[in-house]
Amino acid sequence: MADKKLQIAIYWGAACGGCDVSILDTNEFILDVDALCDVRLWPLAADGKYKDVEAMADGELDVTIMHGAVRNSENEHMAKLLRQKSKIFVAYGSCAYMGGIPGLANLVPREEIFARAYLDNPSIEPGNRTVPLSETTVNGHDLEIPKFYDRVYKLDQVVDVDYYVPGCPPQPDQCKAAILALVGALTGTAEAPPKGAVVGAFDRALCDDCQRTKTEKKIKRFYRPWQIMQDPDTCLMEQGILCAGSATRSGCGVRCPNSGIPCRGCYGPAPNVLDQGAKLLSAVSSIIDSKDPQEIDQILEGLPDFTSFANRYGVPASLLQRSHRQ
Amino acid sequence: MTFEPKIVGFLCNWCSYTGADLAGTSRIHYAANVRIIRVMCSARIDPTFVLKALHDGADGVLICGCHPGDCHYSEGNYKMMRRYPLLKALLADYGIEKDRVRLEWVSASEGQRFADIVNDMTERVRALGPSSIKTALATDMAER
Amino acid sequence: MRIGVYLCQAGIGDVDAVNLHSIASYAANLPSVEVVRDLGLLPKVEPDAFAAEIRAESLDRLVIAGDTPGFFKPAFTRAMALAGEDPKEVRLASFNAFGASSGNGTARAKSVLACAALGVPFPLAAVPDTTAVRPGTLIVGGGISGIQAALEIADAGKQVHLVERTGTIGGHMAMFDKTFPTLDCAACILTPKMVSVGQHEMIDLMTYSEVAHISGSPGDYTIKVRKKARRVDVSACVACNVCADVCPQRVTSEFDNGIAERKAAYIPFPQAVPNAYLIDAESCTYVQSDGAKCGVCAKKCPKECIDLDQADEIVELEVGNIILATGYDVYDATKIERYNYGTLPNVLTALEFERLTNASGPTGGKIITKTKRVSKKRGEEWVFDVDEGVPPKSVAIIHCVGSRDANHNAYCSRVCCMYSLKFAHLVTEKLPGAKCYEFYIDMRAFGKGYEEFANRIKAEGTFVIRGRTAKVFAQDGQMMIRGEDIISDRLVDFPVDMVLLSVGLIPAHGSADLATMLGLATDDDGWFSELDYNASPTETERGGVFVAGACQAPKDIPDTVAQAAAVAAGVLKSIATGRGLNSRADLALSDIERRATSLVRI
Amino acid sequence: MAIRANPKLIEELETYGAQDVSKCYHCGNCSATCPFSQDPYILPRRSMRSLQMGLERKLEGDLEPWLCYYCGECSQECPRDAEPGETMMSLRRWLTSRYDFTGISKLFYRSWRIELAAILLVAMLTGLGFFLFGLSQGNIHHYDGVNAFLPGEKIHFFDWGLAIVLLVLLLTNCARMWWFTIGRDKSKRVPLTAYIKSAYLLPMHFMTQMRYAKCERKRPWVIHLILMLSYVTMLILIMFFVKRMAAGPAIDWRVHAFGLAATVGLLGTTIFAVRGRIKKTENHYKHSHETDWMFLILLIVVAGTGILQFILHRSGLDMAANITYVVHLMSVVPMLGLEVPFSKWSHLAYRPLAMYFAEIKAEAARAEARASQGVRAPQAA
Amino acid sequence: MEDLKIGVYVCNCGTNIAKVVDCDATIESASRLPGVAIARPYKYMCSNPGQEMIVADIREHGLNRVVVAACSPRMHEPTFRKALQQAGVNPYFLEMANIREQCSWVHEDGAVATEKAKALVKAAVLRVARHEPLERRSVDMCPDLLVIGGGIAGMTAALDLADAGSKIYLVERADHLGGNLARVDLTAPYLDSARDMLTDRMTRVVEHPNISLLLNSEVERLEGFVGNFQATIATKARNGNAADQVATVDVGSVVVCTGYKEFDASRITHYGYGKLPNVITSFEFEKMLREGGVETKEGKAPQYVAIIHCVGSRNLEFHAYCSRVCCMTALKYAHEVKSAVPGAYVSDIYIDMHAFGKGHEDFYRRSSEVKTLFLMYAKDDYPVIRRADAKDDCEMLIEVNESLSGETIEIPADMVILMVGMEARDDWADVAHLVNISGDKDGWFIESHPKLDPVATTTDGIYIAGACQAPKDIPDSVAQARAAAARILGRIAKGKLEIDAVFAEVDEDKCSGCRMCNELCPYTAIEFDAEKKRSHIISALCKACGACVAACPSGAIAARHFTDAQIFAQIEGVLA
Repeated sequence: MADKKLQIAIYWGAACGGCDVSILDTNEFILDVDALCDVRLWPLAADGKYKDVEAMADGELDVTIMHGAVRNSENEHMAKLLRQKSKIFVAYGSCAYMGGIPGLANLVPREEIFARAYLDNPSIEPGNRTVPLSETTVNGHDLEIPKFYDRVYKLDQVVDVDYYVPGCPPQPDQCKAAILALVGALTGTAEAPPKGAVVGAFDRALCDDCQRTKTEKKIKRFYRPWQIMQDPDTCLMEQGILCAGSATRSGCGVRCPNSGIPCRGCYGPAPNVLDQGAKLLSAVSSIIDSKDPQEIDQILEGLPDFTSFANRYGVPASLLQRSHRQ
Repeated sequence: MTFEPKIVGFLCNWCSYTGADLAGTSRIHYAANVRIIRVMCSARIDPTFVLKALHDGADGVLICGCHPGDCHYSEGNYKMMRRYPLLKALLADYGIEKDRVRLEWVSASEGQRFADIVNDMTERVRALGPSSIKTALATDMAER
Repeated sequence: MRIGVYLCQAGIGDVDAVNLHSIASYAANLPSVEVVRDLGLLPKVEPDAFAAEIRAESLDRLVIAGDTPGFFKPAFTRAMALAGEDPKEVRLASFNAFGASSGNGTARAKSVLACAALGVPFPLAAVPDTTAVRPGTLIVGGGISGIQAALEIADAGKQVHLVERTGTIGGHMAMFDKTFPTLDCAACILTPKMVSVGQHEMIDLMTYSEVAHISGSPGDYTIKVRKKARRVDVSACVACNVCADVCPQRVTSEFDNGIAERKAAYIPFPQAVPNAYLIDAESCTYVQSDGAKCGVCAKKCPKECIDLDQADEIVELEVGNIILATGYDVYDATKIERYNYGTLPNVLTALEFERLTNASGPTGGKIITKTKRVSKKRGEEWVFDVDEGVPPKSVAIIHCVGSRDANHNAYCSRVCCMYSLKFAHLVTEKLPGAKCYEFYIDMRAFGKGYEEFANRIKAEGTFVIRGRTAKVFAQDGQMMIRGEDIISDRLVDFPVDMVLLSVGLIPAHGSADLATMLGLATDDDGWFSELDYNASPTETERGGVFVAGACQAPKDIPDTVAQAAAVAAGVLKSIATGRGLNSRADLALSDIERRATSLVRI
Repeated sequence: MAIRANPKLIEELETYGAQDVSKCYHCGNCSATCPFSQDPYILPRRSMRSLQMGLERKLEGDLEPWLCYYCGECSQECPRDAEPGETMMSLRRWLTSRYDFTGISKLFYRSWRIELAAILLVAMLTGLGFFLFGLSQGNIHHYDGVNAFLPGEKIHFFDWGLAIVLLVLLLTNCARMWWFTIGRDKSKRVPLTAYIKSAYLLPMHFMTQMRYAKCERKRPWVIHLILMLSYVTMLILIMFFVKRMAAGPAIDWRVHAFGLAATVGLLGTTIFAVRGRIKKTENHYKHSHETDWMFLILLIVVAGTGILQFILHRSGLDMAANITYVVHLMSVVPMLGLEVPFSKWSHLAYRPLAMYFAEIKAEAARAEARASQGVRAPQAA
Repeated sequence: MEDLKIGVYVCNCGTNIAKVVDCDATIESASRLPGVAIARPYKYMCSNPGQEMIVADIREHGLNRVVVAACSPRMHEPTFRKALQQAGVNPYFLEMANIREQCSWVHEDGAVATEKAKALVKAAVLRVARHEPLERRSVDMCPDLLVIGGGIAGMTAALDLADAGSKIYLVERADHLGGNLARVDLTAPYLDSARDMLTDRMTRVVEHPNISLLLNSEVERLEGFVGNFQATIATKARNGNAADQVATVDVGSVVVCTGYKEFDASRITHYGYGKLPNVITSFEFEKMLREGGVETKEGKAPQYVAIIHCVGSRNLEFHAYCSRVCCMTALKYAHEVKSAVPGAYVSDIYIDMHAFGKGHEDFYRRSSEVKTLFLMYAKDDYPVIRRADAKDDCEMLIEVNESLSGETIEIPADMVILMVGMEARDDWADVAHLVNISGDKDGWFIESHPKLDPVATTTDGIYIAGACQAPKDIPDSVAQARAAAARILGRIAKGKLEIDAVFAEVDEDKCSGCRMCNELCPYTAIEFDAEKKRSHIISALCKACGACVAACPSGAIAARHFTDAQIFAQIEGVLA
C-alpha cells in the first residue's frame, strides 16, 4: 500500500443528507476509511470552505463522492469545481444518479414551485409575498444567493461522472462495496470498473432477490398497500399493489417489499433500459386482465399517480426529463 | 412557410402496414409527414419508443394496429390498448399535448382510413406547432 | 343364419339408376338369404305384422336395401325385437349412400347388399387397390379453400400447381370487408396467405388459367391447362397502373360486383396476387379491332411488358392428385321478380354490399345510396357517388334469397344468416341513426360464437323480423317493402332506402364441365358429391380427386378452411407413402364380394 | 288459457283437399303476397297455422277462408309448395260442411261416391217423377214447355217449394256461420247498429264481387262475375218469367235476349273452367276436388240441356226437346237441391256474409275502442 | 467486427418512384451517411439485372449490409434476401425502405416526397448497421403422434397419420372406441348406419400395425414442446389386483379429440325429466331405436310423441351457444318415430330450425311432408310438461307459447324426447392444463384462429379436432380431424421443424424472474424455470410478435431483427 493516503471529498447537491448518513451507517468501516483516506471535504462531518477546494490543484483529490441533484447554481458550481479537482467523480445516491426525489419537481415549472412554497402555502403569514431572488439589495448591500434553476439535473447532465452508486440512500453494504471497489482501483489492487459503471448494485432487477412467490400475472384491480390485507408470501404486483421492483435494479436487499412496502425504484432502471418509467408502464399495463377499453380505464383508475410513482427517483433521467407544458 | 410536422408512425406489419401499402397501391394521396416504422405487432411498441421519438424531435407519434379482435397474434393489440391510456396519462403529466400521440386501429383494407388518419393527425399536430422537447432539452443543457 | 332381404325405396336417390328386379334375384341367390321382398316406394311397414313374418320365416337377420332405407329401419328393428330376435341384426344396404346412383348403379347396389347380408360395413370391404402416385398436386380454384390447401401441401415441401380462372387468387373472400362472427377484417387474414402463395417456391401459381382437359388415372393425371393470354408479363409488371391510366375502355368491375368500373387494362384489386395487371380481351379495343386501333397501353408501359398480341397457351402438367376448390357463384337475384333487383337501384345483392361497405371498395366503405346520373353516352344510370350519395336511413336485409325455396334452390345456403347479421352490424355501426331490419325464416346461427353474435346484433338495435319479405316495390318514388312479422302477428309495410338481398350460393359456373372431365358425380343441385357424407367428406369416388370448400356444398370460412386442410391430409398421405387409392368407382362387384366374404369374421 | 291442439285435424282436412299444408314452414311469404291480407285478417298463413295445429274451434270461427279469392299468388310464390291457396279452398269446403247442421255436406265432401249417388238419386227421382206425370198427363210428342209434364202453376209451386227449402237450409247455415264467427265469442259485444250500418255490404258484394277485383290478375274475377251474373239472370228468369221462357215457338227477345246471354255466359265460363282444370291453366285450377268436377259438370249439363231444349223446340223437334227438358230438370234439381245448400254453390251466400261480418266485427272493435278511450282500434301497420 | 460497408440501392421503379421522388438526391444524401460504401439507383431493382447488380457489388466491393429503397418489403423482401444469400451475405443484413407504396404513390409534391424518402433511407441505413446475422434453425420433429380420445375424430386423425407411417398412441378413457357416436343408431340426414361407420373405423384402428390402442387409459402428463413431447400414459389394470401400467412415450404432436358430454336434462325443471317417466333424452331414445324398443315405460306404443329442441342450448340460463347437431337429430327422430310406430303423431317443438348442411333442408322438408307438427317457441320461454288428466287420450300435455300463431298451445304427448345439447366435458380444464391450451367460457378449447387456423391451438404441436373445439356434426368433425392430420403430416414430411430466424430471446443474465411476460404470450412459448427462477422462450413456439419484449420491465428480452437498438436507430433516422 502506498504511504500516501487517498484524498477524498464528500459533498452534496440538492439532497436530504440521507446519503451522508448511509456512509456513516457503515459503522466501524468508516474508521477503515479514515485510516486509508484523508477526508478533505465533508460538510456533514467536518468544516470546510469553498476556498479550500478552490485552492486545490486539479486532480488533487483522488475521489469525490457527490450526492444530491443539481437544483441551483451552487450545486452546479461545486460539482464542476470538485470534478475539476478529482481523479474520480462518483455520483452517489439516487439524486445524483437520476435526479431523485428533488427531480420530481421537474414535473412542474419553477414558478409553480415558488408559488407553492412562498405564496400559496397555508403556513405563510398572510400578506407576506416574499419570494427569494438570486440577486437583491438589502441596506445598500448587494446580496446574492445561488440561482434556483428552472429544473433539476442529475449530476451527469452537468458534469462528467465516472461511477454511479444508486439508492435512496445506497445501502451501507453497497456503499462499502463501492468504496472498496474504488479503493481497490486506486491502489491498483483491483481492476477498475469501466467508466460509467453502476457500482454497488446488481445487473438484474429486484425480483431476482425478492423472496415472494411469483406466478403468472393478471390484474383486475390495483390496490394501495393499505387497501388490502397483504399476503406476505405472494408477489405484490400479483396482489394488485403497484411495485416497481421488476423495473428496478437489485442491490438494496429488497428491504421495502420485505416489509410489505412496494418497491419505488430508487435503484434505477435495469441496465440497457432507457427509461425506467416507460418500462414499468409497459409491463404493468400489459398484464391488465381486460380487453374492453372502458374496463381498462376503470382498472387504471387504481393508478392515479402513476407518472410520479414510476419516475419517483428519475424524472430528470427519463427521456423527457421534465415537464414540457407550454 | 407552413410548419411541416415530423411524425413517427409505428405500424403493425399485418394490418396497418398492409393498410398503408393499400393506400399506396390505391394511389390515395395524403400528407407526407408520417414516417413509418414497421413492427411485427403493435404489442412490440414499447412506450419507450414513443418517448424516444419525442425526445429525438418528433412532433407527433402515430401508433397503428389491427382492430381489436383482428390481431394476427390473437391479442397483441390488446396489449397496446392497455398501455395507451397509461402512456397518455404519463405524457399529460409531462405536459405533452394530447394530440401529439395517437393510437388508431387500421385494418389491411383500410387504405383510405389510414390516409385520413394521417391527414387529420398532420393537421392537428400542425396546429399545435413544433414540439419544443428537443430544443428545450438542448437549451436546458446549454444555459441554466 | 336365415336372412330376409327387403327392398324399400325412400325416393331420394335416382330411382332409375338401379334395376331392382335384377337386384332382387341377386339377393335371392346370396347365401343364407331365405326371403326377398320388394316393398316398393315409401312402404308402410307395420312392426307387428313384420314380427309375425320374421317368426314365420325364422329370420335372424334382416337386410333393408334400397335408396336411403334408413327411413324404414326403426320399424324393422322394432319388428325384430317383437319377434324376439337380436334387433342389432337389422342391416342397412343404402344404395345411394355408397354411390349406386350413376353408371354401374345396379352392380354397386348388389355389392352394397352383399356386404350388408354378410354383416360387413361396405366401406371396409370396398377398398380399391393402391397405385403409384406422382408427387405433384393440381388445385383448381384460388379462393380461400384452394389457398389453404395449397399452403398446407406446399409447406410440407410438395409441389402444387394452383390454377385460378381470374387474374388473381383470393376468390370471394378477398371481396369481403369483415368476416363473421368475430368481425375481423377479411383482408387482414387473407392477404398474408395470398402473399405466401405468391412467394412460395413450391407453388406454381397459374392465374387467368383454366383446366382444359384431364386424362390419366388415379395417381397419374395429365392436365392441360389453358393459360389465357393475360397480355401482361406477370414477372415484369410492377403494377404501376400506367396501362390502366391510359386505357380508354371502361367496363364494370367483376371484383366490385358491378358497382364500380375498371379499365380494359386492369388489376382486379390493389392487393391482387400476382400483383400484376392484365388486359381483358373482351373489352380491349386493340384486341377487338384485331390490332387496328388503340394499343396505347403497350406503348406507354414503362416496363414494356405488355404484349397485346399474346395468344392463349396450353400447358401440360402431370400430377398425382387433384383438388377441386372451385367454390361458388351467387344466385341471380333477377330471377326473383318480386324483389325488383335490377329495376330498383338501391336493391343490392350481398356481394355488392360487401364491396360497398368494404373500406377498400369504391366508396371507401361508406354506405350510401345510389345517385342518378344522366350522360349522353350512356343515358340514365344509377351509380354510387361518394360525393353526392346519401346514407340510407333505413336498410332492410332479406334472408334466403334464392335459397330454401322450391321455386329456386331448395337447399339452405348456410352462410347467409350470419353474413346478413354481419351486414346489420355494419349498418348500425356505420350509420348510427339508421334503422336496420332483418327478415328471416330461421336464424341459423349454428357455429362457434354464432348464436352469441346473433344475440349481439339484436342487442345493437337491429329489428329482427321473422318472416320473409314478400316484395320490394316503389311507391311514389319511395322504395317500399312488404312482409309479415310473424312473431308480432302483423303485416309490415314500410319505406326503406336500401334493400340487401342475401342471395344464396350456387355451384360455380364451369364446375359441371369439370365434373364431366373427371367423371365425377354431382348432386341434384350441382355440388360435387363426396365419397361418403359422414366418413369421407373430402374424397370422391374417383381416386386422387378431392373436393374442398364450398364446391362440395355451401360452407362458411372456418368450415372451408378446415375442409381444405383436411384435403391436404389425403394428398400428403399418398405422397408420403407414394401410394394412393384407385377409384372406388372402378371396383367390380366380384372384388367387393370377395373382400367382404373374407371380412365376415368381424 | 291454452288451446288444445289436435294433430289429427290435418288428416281430416286432407279429404277436403288440403294435401300439402304440413309442408308450410311459415316464412310469411304468402301473407305478404296476398292482396287481401290486411290486419287483422292476415291471409293465408294464419289459417295454415291453425290447421296444422288442429285448432278446430278457432278455424270454425275464422272468416279468413271466405276473404280469399284464390288468385293463387300465394301458392305460386310458396317456397315449400305448401299450396296455401288450395288450403284456403279446402278450408272453405270444410267450413261449408261445418256450417251445415245436417251433416250432408260433410258426407259429400268426404266421399265423392256419396255425393255422386245423391245427385244421381235426386236426378233419377226427378226424372221418374216427371216421367210418371208425363205418362199420365202429357204428350211427349208435343212440346208444351212448362205444361208438358206438370201444369205451369204446379211447376211454379214446385219451384217455389224447392226455393223455400233451399232458403231455409241456407239461412240456418248462415245463422250457424254467424254463431261460429260472431255469436259464440261472448267476449266481444257487437252493437246492433253495426249490423245495420254495414248491411249495404251484403248486396253490394253479392252483385259486384268487387273484392275479387282486388286480385292482381283480373281475369278470374271477370270469369267469375260473368258466371255469377249469368246464373242470377237465369234464376230470375226461371223464377219469374218461366212461362215466357218456355213458350214458343216464337222467340220473345225481351226475355230470351237475357236468357241467351246468360246461357252463353254460363256455358262459356264453365267450359273455360273445365278446360282450365284439365290443363291447369290458372293457379286455382291446379287442384281439383271431386266436388269441383261435379259442380262444373252439373252446371254444364244444366246450361247445355237448357239451351239444347230451346233449340230443339224452336227447330220443331218437340219430342227431343221434351226428353232434353227432362234431362235438364234432372240436373237442375240436384244442382239446386244439393249443391246450393250442401256444396260449393253455398259460397254465394257465405262470401258476402263473411265480408259483412268482417266489417261488423271491425265496427264492433272500433266501438269498443271508442268506449275504452286510450286503446286504439287495430290498424294496419 | 469488420467495418461497415453498406450498399444503398434506390429503385426508380420505372417512373413509379422516380416521377415523384428525386432518386439522385436521395442517393446523394444516402452516400454521405456513415458506413455507406456505395449508393446507386436502378430502374428496376427487382428485375434480374437489378438483383445481379447487388450480387456483383457485394462480391466486388465487399459490401456487408444492403439497403434497398423500393417498394413495400411485403412485395420483394424475400427477393432481395435471396440475392444477398446468393452473394454469400447473411440475408438478414438487408433492410428495405418503402419509398413507393408509402412515398411516391401517396405524395404528389416531389420535394416533400424526396425529403421523406431520404429520411426513410437514412432510417434503413442506421438500422441495417445494427442488424445481426440470423440463421434459421430447425429442431427434430418426432413423427409419432398422441391422440387423446377414441371417438370418430380421434380415430380419423389416428388412421390418416398411421397410414402415412407414423406411430400413433390412441388413448381412450373408456373400455371401447367410438365415443358418443357409438350410442347413435342412424346418422342424419341420410339415415346411414352409425354402427357400420364405426365398425369400419374401429376395425381399421384395431388392426393397424402403426396404432397402439390404449383403452382404459389416460394421459397423466405431457412435457416438452412441439416435435418433442413426452407423454406419460396410465392404463388402468383390467382386474382390481394388478397395478396400473404407466408408460412414457415420445411424440411430436398431440391431437386432442375429447369430444363432449350431453347436457343434464334434469337441470331444466320445466321438463320434469327424472320425474315424468316418459320424458327421455335423445340418447335414451337412441337406445330405444338401437334395441327396437320404442315404447313408453308402460310398454305401450306412444301415440303422441313430442320432441323438444335446444334443451340446455341457446338460452340465458345454461348455454348461450347452439349445439349444432340437435335440430337434424330431432328431424331424424320425427322420421324414426313414424317408422317405429306407424300412425304416431309427432310434434317438434323448436326455436329455429338449423338445417344448414348438405341435404339438411331437404330432410327438413321431408319431415314436414310426413306431417310432423312443428311448433316454435321463443328462447328462454320453455315449454312446460305436465301430466294429463284421466279423461285425456294422452299421458302428458305440453304447454307451449307458440310463436308462429301467437297462441298458447297444449300438445298431447305420450313420450317426450329432450334434445339435450352438447357441453364441454367436466374435466376440460384439466385436459386444457395438461396440454397447455385454453378453453373459452363454455369450456370449448380455443383454436389458434377461427379462420386462419381452426385446428391448431396457440400451443404449437397441440391440435384440437371434433366437438371438443365446439359442437360439431360428424362430417365437420371428420374434416377437422383430417385437417389436424394434414398439418402434422406436412411437418413430418419435412422431417425437421423449421424455426424462423426471427424470434424473441430471454437474456438469462438480465432476467429477474419477475414473470411479467409469462401470461402475455398467446403461444405459451414462455416457460418459467422455477429452479433457476428465470423465464425462457421456446423459440420453436415463438411467433415473434414482440409483446413480451416490449413488456419486459428489465429489458431482458430481445426481439431478433426488431431489437430496441434497431428501432431506436430507425427513430433517429426518420427524424433526421
